[in-house]
Formats: sequence, C-alpha cells, structure tokens
Amino acid sequence: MNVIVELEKPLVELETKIAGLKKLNETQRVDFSAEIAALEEKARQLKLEIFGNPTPWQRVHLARHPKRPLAMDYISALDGFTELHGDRGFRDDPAVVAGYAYLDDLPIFVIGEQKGRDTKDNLYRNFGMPHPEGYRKAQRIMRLAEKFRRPLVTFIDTPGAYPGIGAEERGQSEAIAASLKVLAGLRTPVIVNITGEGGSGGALAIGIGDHIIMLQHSIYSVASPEAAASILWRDASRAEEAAQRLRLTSDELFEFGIVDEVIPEPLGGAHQDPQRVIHDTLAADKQALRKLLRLSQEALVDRRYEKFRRIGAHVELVHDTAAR
Amino acid sequence: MNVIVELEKPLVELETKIAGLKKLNETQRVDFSAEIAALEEKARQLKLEIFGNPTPWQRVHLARHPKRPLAMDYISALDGFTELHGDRGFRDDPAVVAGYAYLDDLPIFVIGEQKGRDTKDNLYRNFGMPHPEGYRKAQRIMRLAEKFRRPLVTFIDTPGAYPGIGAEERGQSEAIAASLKVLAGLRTPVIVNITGEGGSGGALAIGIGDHIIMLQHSIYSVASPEAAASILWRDASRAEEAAQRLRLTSDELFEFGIVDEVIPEPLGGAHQDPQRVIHDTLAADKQALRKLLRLSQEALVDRRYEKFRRIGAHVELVHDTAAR
Amino acid sequence: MAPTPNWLRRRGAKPEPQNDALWEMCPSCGERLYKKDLAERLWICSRCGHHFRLHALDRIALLADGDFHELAPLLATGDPLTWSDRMPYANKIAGDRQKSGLLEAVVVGLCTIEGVRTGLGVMDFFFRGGTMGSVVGEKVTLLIEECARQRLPVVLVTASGGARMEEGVIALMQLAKTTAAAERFSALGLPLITVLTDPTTGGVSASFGFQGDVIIAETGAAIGFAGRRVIDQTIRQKLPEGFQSAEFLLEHGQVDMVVRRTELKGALGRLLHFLTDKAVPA
Amino acid sequence: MAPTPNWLRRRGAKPEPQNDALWEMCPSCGERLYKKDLAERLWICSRCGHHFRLHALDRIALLADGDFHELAPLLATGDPLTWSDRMPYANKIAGDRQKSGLLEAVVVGLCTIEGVRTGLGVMDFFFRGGTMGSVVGEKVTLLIEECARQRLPVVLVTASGGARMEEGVIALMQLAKTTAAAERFSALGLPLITVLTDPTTGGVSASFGFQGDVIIAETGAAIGFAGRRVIDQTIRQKLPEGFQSAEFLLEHGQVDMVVRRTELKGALGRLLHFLTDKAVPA
Ligand SMILES: [Zn+2]
Ligand SMILES: [Zn+2]
Repeated sequence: MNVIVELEKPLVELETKIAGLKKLNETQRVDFSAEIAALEEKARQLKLEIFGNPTPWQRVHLARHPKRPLAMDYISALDGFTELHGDRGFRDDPAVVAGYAYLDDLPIFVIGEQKGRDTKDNLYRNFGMPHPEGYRKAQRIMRLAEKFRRPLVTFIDTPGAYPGIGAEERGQSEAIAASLKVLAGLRTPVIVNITGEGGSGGALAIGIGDHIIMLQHSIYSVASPEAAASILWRDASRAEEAAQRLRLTSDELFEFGIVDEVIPEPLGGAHQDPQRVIHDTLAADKQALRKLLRLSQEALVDRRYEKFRRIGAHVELVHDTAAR
Repeated sequence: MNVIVELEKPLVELETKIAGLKKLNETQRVDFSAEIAALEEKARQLKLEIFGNPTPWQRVHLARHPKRPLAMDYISALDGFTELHGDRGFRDDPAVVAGYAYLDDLPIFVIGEQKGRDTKDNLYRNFGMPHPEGYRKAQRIMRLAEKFRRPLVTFIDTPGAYPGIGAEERGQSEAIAASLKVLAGLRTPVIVNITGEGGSGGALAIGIGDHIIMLQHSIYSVASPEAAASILWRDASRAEEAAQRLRLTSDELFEFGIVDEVIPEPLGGAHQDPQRVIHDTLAADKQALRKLLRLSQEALVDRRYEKFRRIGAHVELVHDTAAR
Repeated sequence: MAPTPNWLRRRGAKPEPQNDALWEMCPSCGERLYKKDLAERLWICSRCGHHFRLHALDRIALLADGDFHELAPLLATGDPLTWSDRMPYANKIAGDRQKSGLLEAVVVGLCTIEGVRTGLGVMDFFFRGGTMGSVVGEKVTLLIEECARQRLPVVLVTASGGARMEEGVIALMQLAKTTAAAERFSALGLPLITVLTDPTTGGVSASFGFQGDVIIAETGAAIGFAGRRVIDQTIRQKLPEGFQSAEFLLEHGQVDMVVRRTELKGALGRLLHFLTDKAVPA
Repeated sequence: MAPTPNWLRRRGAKPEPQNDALWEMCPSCGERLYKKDLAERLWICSRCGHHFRLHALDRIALLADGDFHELAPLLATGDPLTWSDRMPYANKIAGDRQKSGLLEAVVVGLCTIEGVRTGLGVMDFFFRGGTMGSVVGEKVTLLIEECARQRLPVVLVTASGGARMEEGVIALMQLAKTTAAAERFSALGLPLITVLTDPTTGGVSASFGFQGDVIIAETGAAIGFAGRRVIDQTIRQKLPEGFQSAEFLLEHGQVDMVVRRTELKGALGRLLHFLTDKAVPA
C-alpha cells in the first residue's frame, strides 16, 4: 500500500467534487463560483498540509507513486528516440531501456531503468529490477556513446538489481562492477537523472556521471529502506525507521555533495504535473551538457575522477585506539 | 569407426609379436635376433605401405585419431601452466582451456580447444566443440595477453563450434565474430598451432595470428568433410569425397600460403611419438615468437593485417559477363 | 573506384527471363500473388506481410537515394581449388551469373542514404546462396577500406548461407580478412551498421554480420550460426518456436532491432545521421 | 606512507581476549577443534577441510613475506549520518575496535609476496561484517593510487557483507570511488588481483571484488551480489545445490580459480611473477 496514494484520497474526493461543481456551473443557471473558490482554497490547504513537508517515508512513497513519470516518459519526450536492444550474449532485459535520441538538437545516447505502469507491465519490466544482461546492454550503449562521441544521459528508477537465482548465476556482481568501471572511465559526458527510486548498486551501475540531477522527491540510497531494515535489524517492517535514518532525500544528498542539482516537484509530487517535471529535468540535462561539452575528454574524465574521489567522511586519529 | 585405427590393426599385431620375441630373446637361451630383425623390417615396410602417403580421408582420421596428442598435452608440456576459467557471464566452457604458462623462460598466455580422451571425458569436453561462452572466455584471455604484453599461443583442435539450441540462443555467431575481431587487432604476438582438426569458424575463432603452424597430418577446413558433404550434396556419407576436394591437408594449405610452417609427424602419425611432436611444435612456437617479439606493436598488427589481407583468389574481368 | 553508369538504368538492361511465371506463391501464407504487384510492394506479401528474399539490385534501389557508384564491379573468382563435383565450379558460377545478372554474390559501392554519403554492400542469396568466397571477401574488404580512407560509414546488408564450400579454406579466410578490415575501420571511430536479412548464417553471421556497431534484423529473417538441418541432426530434439528468427534473436539480446522492409531506409537514414552528423555546438 | 613498525610484532601486542574459549566447533562437520592447532593449520578444519574466516592480520601474515608497511593506519570513520539505532554507530565502531584490534574493516599496505613488491589490502569480516564505508573506500583507493604511482600490482582480499548501512549513500559512493581508482590503475597496464573469501557480497563484490584482472575465490567461500536471505524472501523457491559457493561460481564462469588457503600464497606469487616480470629478451 502506497502511503501517498492513501493520503491523496480525500484530496482526490475534493477534486472530483470541484470538477462536478464546475460542470454544474457551466450548464446550470445558478452561480457556484463562490463555492468552487472556497473548495479550491480548501484543496490547496489540504495539499499543503499533506504534502508541504513530506517525511522521508512519504518521500519513499512519492518516489514509488504509481503515477510518477517513469524513465520512458522522459525518454519519449526527447526527439526521435530509437530503442537499441540486447546485451549480445543472453537476453534483452526489459528492465533497462536504451537507445539514441536528440535533446533539442543534441544527439545523445540514453539509458533508463524502466518500471511498469500496471501489474502486467511490471511483470514484463520486472518492477524495474535489472538482471546482469540489463547492465551488459547498458555497457554496450555506454561504449557506443564513447566511440561516437555522443553524451550519455541516464535515468535511474529501480528498487535495485534483481536478487534471483539466474541473476546470481549470470554474474550480477560482475555486471554491476563492470558497468561502474566503464562509466568511471568513459570519455564522453555523462548526465545522471535520479527520477524515482535510486536503489543500491543497481542504481549506481548507471549512476557514475559528471552531473547528478535528482528530483525533489526521488530517493537515492545504499539499499531500499526495506532491505536496509532487513540487513540492520532482520526486520523489513522497520523500513520507515530505516528511511528516516538513511538520509536518502534530495536535500540531504545535495548537502552531502553527492547530488549536484535538485529539480523541484509540484506540490504533491511529480505526478501532479508530469509535463512540467519532465520539461524541467530535460532542460537541466541540456544546460549541464552545454557546459560539459566544452571540456576535453581528458579534463572530463579527470573531473569525474575528482568528483567521486572526494566523497567520504573520515578522520585521521592521532593514535591507535584499537586494542591491538 | 576411425579408418586409421582399422589400418593399424595388423601393425599392432606385428608389434605385439616382436615385443613377445624380444622378451623371449632375453629370457631363453635360443637367439631370435634374426627373426626379430626380419619382423621389424616387415613392420617398417607395412608402416610405410599403410602410412607412407595417406589420402586426405586418412589424414582426416589421423587428425581425429583417439591417441593423437590433444591441446592439453601440449599445454601441460609448458612450464607452470595455470588454468584460468570462465567467461564472467554464463559458464566455464570445458571445450576451451585457457591460462598462462612459460615457454622455456618466456611468459605466455595459452588457449586451446580440448577434446576428451574417452567417452566420459568427451561428454565433459563436448567433443571439443565450444559454446559461445568458450569463445568469450578466450576473448578475456586474449585481452589479458594484450594488457600484460605477453604473447598468445593457441592450439586448434575442434570439429567446429557446437550446433545446438543454447549455443544459438547465446549468440554463437556473435561470439565467434567478436573473437575474430579481438584477435585481428590484438597488440601482442599470436602464434596459432593447428594440432588436430581445424573445423570452420570454430577453429578460426582462435586462429587469426602472426604465425600459423600446422602438424603434417592435421586438417584445416572451411567445414568438416561431413558438414561440407551435407551442405553441398545433402549427403554426409560423401564425406570422403568432400575431404578429397576441400584441400584440407597441410601441404596444400602451405602451398596456398595459409599455413606458414608444417611440423613433420612420425610415420603413422603424431600418436606414434607424441613426445617428439610436442617438442617440435613448442620449439617451432618459440622460434617464431623470438622473431615476432622484435617487432613493435604497430608493425606486428600491420603485418598481421597484410597477412590475411592478401588471402584470396580472384581475377578482374575485362568486361561484365553477367547477363544484366 | 570505377566510375559506373547509373545503377538503376543498368538494372533496366537486365533481360527478363523467358520462363518467369507471372505469379508467385507466398511461402508463409500460401497466397497467390501477382509478381508485378509484389515487386511494387517491395516483395512483401500483401496478405500476411511475409518478406520475400530480395535481389541485391532491388535492395540497392530500395536503400540508395538514386546514385550508386559500384566498386570493383568486375571481380570474379579465381577458382582456387579448381573445384568440380557434378559439374565444374566455374560452370556453376557461369549459371549463377546468367540467372542473377550479377558477377558475384555481393555488390558494393558508394551512395547516399537519406542524404548521408555511405558505403553500401549488399549480398544476394540468389547467387550461390549468398556464400562468401574470395570475391565476396575481397569486395567487402575493399568497400570497408575505401570508406576508411574517405571516412564514410558502412552499411552491409547480409544474405548468406555462409562460407563457400567450393573455395575451401580460402573461403574460411575471408572471415579473417573482412574482420581485419572491420576492426581497423572500427578503431577509426567510424560506424559499421549491418542489416541481417533472410537468411544469414555461418561464416557471414560469424564475421562482419555480427560485428556491426548497430545490428538490424529484417522482419522474419532466419539468422544463426549453424543451419537448422545441422542442429536437427546433431541434437535430435524439438527446436523452440521461432528459433533463429529475427524476433527470437531480439528477445535473446543478439540484435538491436527488427525492422520491416518498408521502414528500413528510414531507420538507416536516421541512424546514419545520428552517428555521423557533427554534434551541434553547445 | 606512514612508516609502520613490524607488523607481526605489532600483532603480538594484541591482547588475548579473556573469555576466549580454547575450543572451536567446525561449522561444517561439527568437529571440536583445539584453537591453537586450528590457528597453526591456518584455520582449516583438520577433519573436513572447512576454511574458517580469517582475521585480516592473520591473512597478511599468511601472504606477506614478512614485511608489511601499512598505509593510512589511523583513518577512522567520520560518522557522516551521525547514525544511531539501538546504540550510536560510534559506539558500535568502538566495540568492533575492541574486539578486532583493528581501527576499521580493511588493512592496506605495501609488502612483498613471494619476492614481488605488491600492494595488499585485506578486509576483515569481524569488523562490522567487513562492510565498506568511507574508511574502507578511502583506504582501498589510497592503496590503489599509491601502487599506481609506484607501478606496483595490487592484491585485494575481500570479506564483506557489502556497503555499510550506517553510512548510507556515502557508503554506496565508495563503490564509485574505488572503481574509479581501479579503472585508472588498470588503464596503466597494472594488474589487480582479487581474492574473494568467505563471505563476499553486495557492494564489495559489485565493485573491486569483480574488477580483478584475475579473480581467485578461496575454497568454500560464499560469494554473490544479493544475500541468500534476500533471495529467499524474493523468490521463495529452493536454491540450487552449492548456490553462491566458490565452486558454483567457477562452474558459472565467474571466477578464474578456486584455491585452498594452503595454496594461496604460492598461487598469488606465481601469478604476480608472471604478470610483472620483465619478459625474457628472446
Ligand atoms: Zn503471405
Ligand atoms: Zn570440519
């Protein structure tokens, strides 16, 4: 059960009511304008009350909202997207979409983690959880971007890499490790958009880039709150507590310097105005690319190295406090 | 049924008889020296008669002789061979062995196609027919050789790549095509030894190199005689005829300029004196490497390009004889 | 590069074979189709959408913007094995020339596709089953080398039963030769696009066929390394539905896309523009 | 690089915990083993050959020729999330230091292995389950960078439950940081060898663990991306025999070799010599 969908219910009711009154207003002789204005103010208040300051746990559910724009919604908004398929070795993984397109006039390669819109679609997309062949397809596209000197733009939205038998047999670890390595050294600009859930190594596998953009209510975490709770306390039901502690919100990650730019979302989340959010995200991508394209390949890769090199939080002790 | 094994039968009988007489000669007072000498001369004559000038079809069977030295026999004769496993993606293919070793003092990487010695072993080795993951393991080793500037030495002995469902599903074509591409551009010396059967693209996948060595009675062919007969005449039983026509013997291939060096085999085939054949082959490898190691990487790759670039047999017509 | 007369005009000179039937039966749905209509519809069955095999010259007419400057048009096999079985190899070749109006199983040249100057090589299954011998290997290599010199992309449309048995290991070596050319070409950062059409197997699929930066399969094409017959004989078990079809390969991650013949030129044009246009200054 | 006192002497200073039992039970065969014997036998069960998990310092003693110059010995976590659950993260760390005699879950430094000067990093599962946070990421990166400067090979011995939850996404970023270092190092043509020991999962297996030019798995080690528990909960079906064992991975093509602890130093030494010795002039 998505907590946001639950919270939205009175709001949805209210909005249905307003829509009904508006229709009446047009067709009847009685003037309902005042009532409509009052209800609209009430709705605004309710929205603010519910969504004005979402908790981390609410943000987790905003990031997972069934109506939230998915990777393909962003990609389809590009010009002339053509999908390229397959890892050339085992299987075309529908949880990862890849191809080429134009961002305005700029030719780019794109990779996205794609969830489904409904149950059937989600089964097909494996809930956005890639198998090794998904990451290997991504590596192929990364290499193409490098070879043809086209920037790479990625869209992260996954609970994480799929934990299953086949995935382990075919080397989930190796697939992610290799993706990380390809991205770290890729001699072309890489823009990363965290548009939904950024879960663990499965997200990072398409997440090493020169400019990291995160939607306001997206999450980015070392593990999904459920997995973290399970790992920490062997109790997945303490996910809300984990969400609170993990610092997985865009403002915290921006403060940490892990995220370079946060795209504000409409009150209530990206699904309240997908068009605007998609537009703003792609505009940010373009602006970032404009700057990055001025750099030489060497400068670009050096800059990326330094960017990740400095992430950490450690201190040098003056003496050894261990008991050895 | 191996036709050489059949032909060998009277010889084996004769040799058993000689061995028996020799034993008698040592233990009894009667002197059998003359009889032994006569029989040995007879055996020599018989060998010459049977094996002096083997037909192409007999050579096919010499190349497939159950006692013929296999890839691992050559590789084990190197110093300190350590096997490296796996394609890092699907499976470790036992039909391809790979690793590193020393040829005298020279550190080299090796790749070989490995048949089995008996039925059980052959099932394990898939009769020396690689799957895509075998070629992908080979590519990994080729890249290691390039990275660490160690020469690569390969041993070809396969009826061909495996024609099966899984092999097709996992991209047999792509795996071979990619192996060819890696070898063509590999910036380290590559020595190829055709020690048994060199069948089709499955052989060539580890067969693009700077110096191609072939054992006298090995075969190297665009397809196995059986496959060729099946393709040409839809009749695999005409394999002997195909063997005759395909020009798959070492002398013919040397004449064509496809093979650079032929290692003579003892009368009756390599299995008559495996030690000597293995020694001669590795000695030839070493000598070839000694020359190649003097070349720069660029010169080496250019030379390899030219080597394969010129293979062909075409003429320029003075006018278009097609009916168009 | 040989200056060649306008390709399409030349095609007009091809004599219509006398015994040509007016009707063709669709091997997929059995529909009887009027040949002239079929040709106008790019040899796609109007009933079931089955893609008939296409002659190289028809394919070139379909893809090139109008121009096509053939390279090495007069190259012919040297018959390296002096092969002969039921008849000399030379006679088979002569027969195929007569039937196909081609000198060999591939036509290569330079053209523009949707405005992009491109090297184009097209194989013809009706000439020796599109098999690759010395001439096919040489012409493909020459095309790639010429495009490397001129820094042009290469599009190779395959249709092949594999290496040509009648040229033995010389044919096998054409895999190595074309690969070496493709490898050098690729190292220059130039794009190789392959279009796998029905059928593409053996030595051609296992060399340049699967060496494309982007690999397009034509709808319904049979694509694989080993032929179905060989696999049947080896494993003697039921093959999965759609085995070795373009769509099967897509699912198994082997090709980038499956494209209908009617969409092919557009798809290639967009891809060529994308890969070769100078990036817009930011 | 900090000049460090002789490592083995330092180890001697580690106080034997008071409550240490004299006996240990083999988790594989149940045999009761005398701890002193067990330590002498490199923590391998004398009955069934089970490889017990090894402390980082014991592993270093096993692999290094005698010298070991530790790098960044005094690096400690900055507790970036100021994490606290049942107790503050800082307290957990303090406890682990007490128990393990280590400041963090990895020890890195320079040494010789069978005569080859090498960078060596060894993780310790007994410190926070060998999880990777800021300090592990930083120390591994420093080691790789130092070896890049000195053109030395790197050996990384992993034992890890993955990224450290208590450092959140900062821990996740250590995958990126160590990978970037490994990538640069690799581009210099230098060898990275990884030794995966029991257990190696999550963020460590999905970064430098599987980035080795050669990957060695220790006999019996559990290796994978997702933990068994997570997989069990997700798919709720029986796992194959030996799932995620070193031997299972070998069969599935994921590792180069499975090596017993007694053979490990020899195997590493041969490999290091092979990869780094100047080729004999021919
Ligand atoms: Zn039809
Ligand atoms: Zn035991």
